[in-house]
Amino acid sequence: MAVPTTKSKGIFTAGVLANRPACADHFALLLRLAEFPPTQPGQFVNIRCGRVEPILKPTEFEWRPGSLPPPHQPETVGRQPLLRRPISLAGRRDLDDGVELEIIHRVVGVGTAWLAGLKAGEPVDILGPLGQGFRPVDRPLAAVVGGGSGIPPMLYLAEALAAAGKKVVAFAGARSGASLPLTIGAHDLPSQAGWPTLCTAEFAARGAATVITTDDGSLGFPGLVSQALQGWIERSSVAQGELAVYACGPNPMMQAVAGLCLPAGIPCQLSLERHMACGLGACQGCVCKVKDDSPQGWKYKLVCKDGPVFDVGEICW
Amino acid sequence: MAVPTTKSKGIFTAGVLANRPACADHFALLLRLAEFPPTQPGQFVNIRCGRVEPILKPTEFEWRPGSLPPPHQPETVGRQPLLRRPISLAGRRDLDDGVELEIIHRVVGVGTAWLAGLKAGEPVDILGPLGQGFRPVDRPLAAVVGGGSGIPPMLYLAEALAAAGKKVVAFAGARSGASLPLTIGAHDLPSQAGWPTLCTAEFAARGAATVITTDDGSLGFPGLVSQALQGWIERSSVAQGELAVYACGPNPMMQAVAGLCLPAGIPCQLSLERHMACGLGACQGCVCKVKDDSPQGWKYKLVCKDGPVFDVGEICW
Amino acid sequence: MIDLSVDIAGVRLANPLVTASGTCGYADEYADLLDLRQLGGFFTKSITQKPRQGNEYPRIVETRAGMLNAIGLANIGLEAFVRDKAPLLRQLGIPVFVNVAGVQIEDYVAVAGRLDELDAVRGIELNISCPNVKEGGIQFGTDATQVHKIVSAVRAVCRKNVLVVKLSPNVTDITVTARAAVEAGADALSMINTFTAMAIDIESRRPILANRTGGLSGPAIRPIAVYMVHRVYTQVAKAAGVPIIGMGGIQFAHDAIEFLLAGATGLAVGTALFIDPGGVLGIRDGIADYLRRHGHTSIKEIIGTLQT
Amino acid sequence: MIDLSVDIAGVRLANPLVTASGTCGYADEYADLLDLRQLGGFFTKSITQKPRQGNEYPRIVETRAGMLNAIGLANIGLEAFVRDKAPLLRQLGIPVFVNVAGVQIEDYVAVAGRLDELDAVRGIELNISCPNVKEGGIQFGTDATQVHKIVSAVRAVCRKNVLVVKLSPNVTDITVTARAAVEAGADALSMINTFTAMAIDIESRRPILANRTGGLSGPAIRPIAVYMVHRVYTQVAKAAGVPIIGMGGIQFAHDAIEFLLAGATGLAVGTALFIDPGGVLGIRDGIADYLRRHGHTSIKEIIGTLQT
Ligand SMILES: Cc1cc2nc3c(=O)[nH]c(=O)nc-3n(C[C@H](O)[C@H](O)[C@H](O)COP(=O)(O)OP(=O)(O)OC[C@H]3O[C@@H](n4cnc5c(N)ncnc54)[C@H](O)[C@@H]3O)c2cc1C
Ligand SMILES: Cc1cc2nc3c(=O)[nH]c(=O)nc-3n(C[C@H](O)[C@H](O)[C@H](O)COP(=O)(O)OP(=O)(O)OC[C@H]3O[C@@H](n4cnc5c(N)ncnc54)[C@H](O)[C@@H]3O)c2cc1C
Ligand SMILES: Cc1cc2nc3c(=O)[nH]c(=O)nc-3n(C[C@H](O)[C@H](O)[C@H](O)COP(=O)(O)O)c2cc1C
Ligand SMILES: Cc1cc2nc3c(=O)[nH]c(=O)nc-3n(C[C@H](O)[C@H](O)[C@H](O)COP(=O)(O)O)c2cc1C
Ligand code: FES
Ligand code: FES
Repeated sequence: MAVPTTKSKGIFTAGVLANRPACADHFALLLRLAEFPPTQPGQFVNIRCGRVEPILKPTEFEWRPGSLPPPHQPETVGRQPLLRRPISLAGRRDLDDGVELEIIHRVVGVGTAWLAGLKAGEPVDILGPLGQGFRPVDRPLAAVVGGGSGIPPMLYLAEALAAAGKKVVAFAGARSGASLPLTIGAHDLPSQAGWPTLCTAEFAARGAATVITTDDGSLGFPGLVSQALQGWIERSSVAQGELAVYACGPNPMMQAVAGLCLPAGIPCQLSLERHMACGLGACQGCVCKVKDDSPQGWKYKLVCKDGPVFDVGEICW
Repeated sequence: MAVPTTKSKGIFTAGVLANRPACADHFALLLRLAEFPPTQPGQFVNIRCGRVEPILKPTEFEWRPGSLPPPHQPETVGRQPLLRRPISLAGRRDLDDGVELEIIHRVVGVGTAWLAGLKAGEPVDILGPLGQGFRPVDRPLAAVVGGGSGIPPMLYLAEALAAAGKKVVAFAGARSGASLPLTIGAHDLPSQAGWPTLCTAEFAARGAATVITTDDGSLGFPGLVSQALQGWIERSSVAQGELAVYACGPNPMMQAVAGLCLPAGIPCQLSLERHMACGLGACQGCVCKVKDDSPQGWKYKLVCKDGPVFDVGEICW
Repeated sequence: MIDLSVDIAGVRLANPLVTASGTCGYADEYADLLDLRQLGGFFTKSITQKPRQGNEYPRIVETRAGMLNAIGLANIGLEAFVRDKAPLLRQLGIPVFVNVAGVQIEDYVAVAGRLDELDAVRGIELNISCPNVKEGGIQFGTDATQVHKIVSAVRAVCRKNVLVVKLSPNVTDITVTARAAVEAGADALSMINTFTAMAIDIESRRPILANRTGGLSGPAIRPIAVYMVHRVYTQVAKAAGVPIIGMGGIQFAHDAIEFLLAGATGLAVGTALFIDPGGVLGIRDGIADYLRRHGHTSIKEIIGTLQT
Repeated sequence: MIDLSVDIAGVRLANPLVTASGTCGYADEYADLLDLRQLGGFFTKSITQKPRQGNEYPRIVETRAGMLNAIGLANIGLEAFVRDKAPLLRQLGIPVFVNVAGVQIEDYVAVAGRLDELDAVRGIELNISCPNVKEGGIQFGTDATQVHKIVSAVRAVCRKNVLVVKLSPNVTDITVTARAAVEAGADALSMINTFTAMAIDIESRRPILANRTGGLSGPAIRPIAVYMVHRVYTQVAKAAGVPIIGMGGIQFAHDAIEFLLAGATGLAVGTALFIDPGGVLGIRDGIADYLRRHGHTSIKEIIGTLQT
């Protein structure tokens, strides 16, 4: 076990152990650190997507001062992008001499493109862990529901829930089979009817069967991940009193999941996304509305600090 | 021979063939292009020191629009630095199926640090060739004088002069032996007395003997390169009527060289440096004063377009 | 086919892209790198009545995502322009706008009047916003009364030429100067010129630029420029039917589209020309792609369509 | 030993580095990442008389080398501040300045008056330059008469507290508002607040920020901020003996030194805190290195020493 840090969060320079495409549009990045504070599934790190490099000292001239044009400003070092990028933890492994963190991200812009270009051995500056993760509920059965780049945190969560003795079923949805960041067909094949099978290496390794859904029907159940979840709840012998649902993905998916769980009284936690500047609760940039008994019926909470995981009952969509 | 381009300059994507440290603070970068317009020693290229990458298209969402926060601006792609960086050609080789260009640069800031990090196979966006190079003078003997990062263009010039049948002697000065971008001791050792020897692989390969000078005396002649030049002119049997001098380096060095050549009537061309924005003569950023018969006695010329090489008699220091 | 053409007060540009004054000289410098005939129009470097040698070196310095320039209106002067450059510009075959600067109103009037006689010139751009000269320039552009005065005076001598007035962003409320320009007869507005700014050499403890201050341009200023264009469009230009030529940090098609949506009819590219001269045609093509993707057939369908 | 301490109108800061209002909350958020006790002082997020929930989401967007924010002065309000935050801030052991905002002059006066009673507070920073609220904010900060009025009114209730007035850069001539603030009794000036700006989502054709416009901060604006600090220092503050707290894009020691040379006594770091919270101490150390390298023993030896 690595020496635990005493602080709950910090800035760390991680080394890249491996960086591989996880599918047509996701990359899986394995990072190695000497130490990292304790983490919970659902928490995230804020990554500086730019070279970790020392700021250049003012140039020493070869010849007497004034002989060259006056110096440019050495800090035209424009790291790209300027702000950090929040990415959920997809897994963590504590070793004798350090910590391994996994993140899986979809390449959508400058920051994630930079991450995708990282090579083994290169340094990455990460700030974290941040936010409030999932809070395991006292139910023996857990459905972890991920849509697109909402799938990665579900890997970490499935592992933790399984380790806590829960039975875990994973629901993973994507636009098409090619953009699903999971390894298919390890032990079994996805069910077109939406039944859990040991079809993904990642969830199987964490002891969870998986339902795959795709919008275009190219893999698994054709349709939305929330539809598959609903079908499974309705048609299986799941006792609703035994089930808890944890979800992360695009808003419409999470709204559908909420629409399922709320009326049925199924405990449900959802992980939200917002554009963030600080990730620390300082800038007030990442607000979401939560229910409140003020006259207006809602107040703002901060996704970076109070979330990203919220209880289904709190959220005002 | 590569198919010659019809334009005198253009923007080209070169591939990196090799990138090696040439000394403690210079890197030598060998670039490969399918074609490149004809060049002269003293000309330069303007390099975009940042990734050559397609601009990201607006993200296509996995789920229906509006489900994610509105897109960031995809072109937060802040290439670093913003403007191109001018670097002289240190050599050129025309092959059957393309062109090889060499540049040697001193790492002093963001742009050159980026160049130093290039790996074989990576693309580089270069604009050129730019400027007016050295104009060979009808004298049988040529002294090519380079200080620090002014040495590289002298390699290209020495080769061209030797090919034109001139006898070439190179003078290369640096702060110390460690920061001299040349390979020492190939055939001979540098003379502490300031005499030309076949001591550098690079100039020797171009048929030129070299005098090395260092400010700290750690290699060759202890002192300034202009002092060594003066000593050589005075003490050798050089007929001044046979000699032409070509120099590039820090201003004080070039002023000293000018101070030697002007009174002695030795033809002399100097390559100047200026901060540049366009490199094309459009922005008017890179002015230098040249003599003129207007009442004020000078006018501005553009280093990027009218230079960087100027005749010693023109320049107002 | 996507129709990219726009109309600047009666002058038809085949597409909205033009050069920002001062960044493309008098057109010859880019010949090998950019086919200028493919632009919508050409805006020259500022011309003054007499030649100006401009400020001392250094005149430019890079900053984060931007640059400062203090060229000081270096230019060949009216007569050399008329003699040497105008004939070449005429051959470009695209509308040419000559940027006019001066120290006193009379200078502007003299230059504008002479340019009105030239067939080669379709319009003038009144530079009342240069931050890099001691007199004239910006002082005209930050005070509405001055703006009205100078625009009226120049208006009187622009019989044939379209009169574009270039606004300074160094003001509390740019709609005030915009309105003054429009009321005094401006046919179009171009905006924005650069922000007065400074970079310091901390080793020598002197400003880097010989002129001490310079004008900030480039991607760094784009969000301010987009805001100002949108404000002037909605509060002044739209109602007056006066087109805006937007600029300030345009580097990619995305940037250009922001300006179009905000209300710009023309789009000038300055600093980005130095980095990728041909990129301006990429911007043009990117706009066409965008229009196609969104089912438009004409660029006019999106100008000023920002929903707020 | 290098003496980094500076004096802001009688309040001694152990070093010039302070937090820029609104970027460091009320101090608790950064606890694990930055030892705030090592800063020269702490500037809180704006406080208004009543709590404000602020603007709708999205509130921030990144631009080239900068960001826009339109938080809308979200804050817990005066009473919650006094009750919950002031005691904690007191324990910081460094001078605390509370940023005060409001809609009418009376709001400012009420908040400032109450804060004057608190031991935890050493000074207030008058935010008359917030571009992100419909009323109040920037409208006070761009008109010299208004500035004089509000500063005078607040001055009257600042008996114990130092009065810092935060200037808006969205003006034609910042020395005019600076002078008005000084004449009305400001003890110090802080500058600059953000530039009003806009970023557009070209797919939905709406402004990205829910508030439509936001304030541009970060490295992009630094050259303008340095220029404005230098102008106010040389034309107003130096003669009046009023210190300036400089800000706008400070990210590295180099930036900070530019501001010091330009005339800033204090240095606030905002946007860069988000990227590298601990970096502010690196800036402090970098300044000390610079002073050592140049043979100085006190930071005061370089403030305002730019040679022009
Ligand atoms: C708590 C949290 C956890 C996240 N976990 C993951 C994860 O595990 N895997 C993953 O692939 N992505 C995750 N994201 C989303 C990720 O942060 C964004 O995709 C990333 O910031 C985009 O950066 P960029 O520079 O590549 O794109 P940009 O160029 O900045 O923008 C491109 C696109 O990404 C969207 N985007 C940008 N920033 C955010 C943001 N902060 N939140 C949501 N969308 C954004 C924009 O709307 C735009 O459509 C998470 C976001 C949050 C808030
Ligand atoms: C025509 C020409 C040919 C050149 N050839 C070579 C060459 O062959 N090898 C080589 O090592 N260097 C050469 N230079 C200098 C080279 O352009 C600069 O070192 C380079 O631009 C620095 O960029 P940067 O981003 O690394 O440094 P920055 O971070 O921009 O600045 C760091 C230092 O470099 C100096 N510098 C920056 N730009 C220039 C510039 N345009 N001219 C002079 N100094 C500058 C600054 O004053 C400062 O001291 C040449 C310059 C010119 C004008
Ligand atoms: C080097 C340089 C020189 C300029 N010269 C002029 C000029 O002579 N007249 C003028 O009106 N604007 C001049 N400008 C301002 C530009 O035309 C334009 O308004 C400004 O740069 C913003 O656009 P950009 O960000 O695309 O560069 C100049 C800008 C630069 C960078
Ligand atoms: C997210 C954010 C919130 C801000 N909130 C406030 C505020 O409440 N009151 C205020 O006076 N300034 C506020 N500012 C402005 C900063 O204090 C500072 O003036 C500005 O950001 C420039 O500094 P910078 O470039 O270092 O960020 C805010 C800035 C940011 C980025
Ligand atoms: S991102 Fe700054 S408060 Fe949440
Ligand atoms: S660098 Fe633009 S004119 Fe020389």
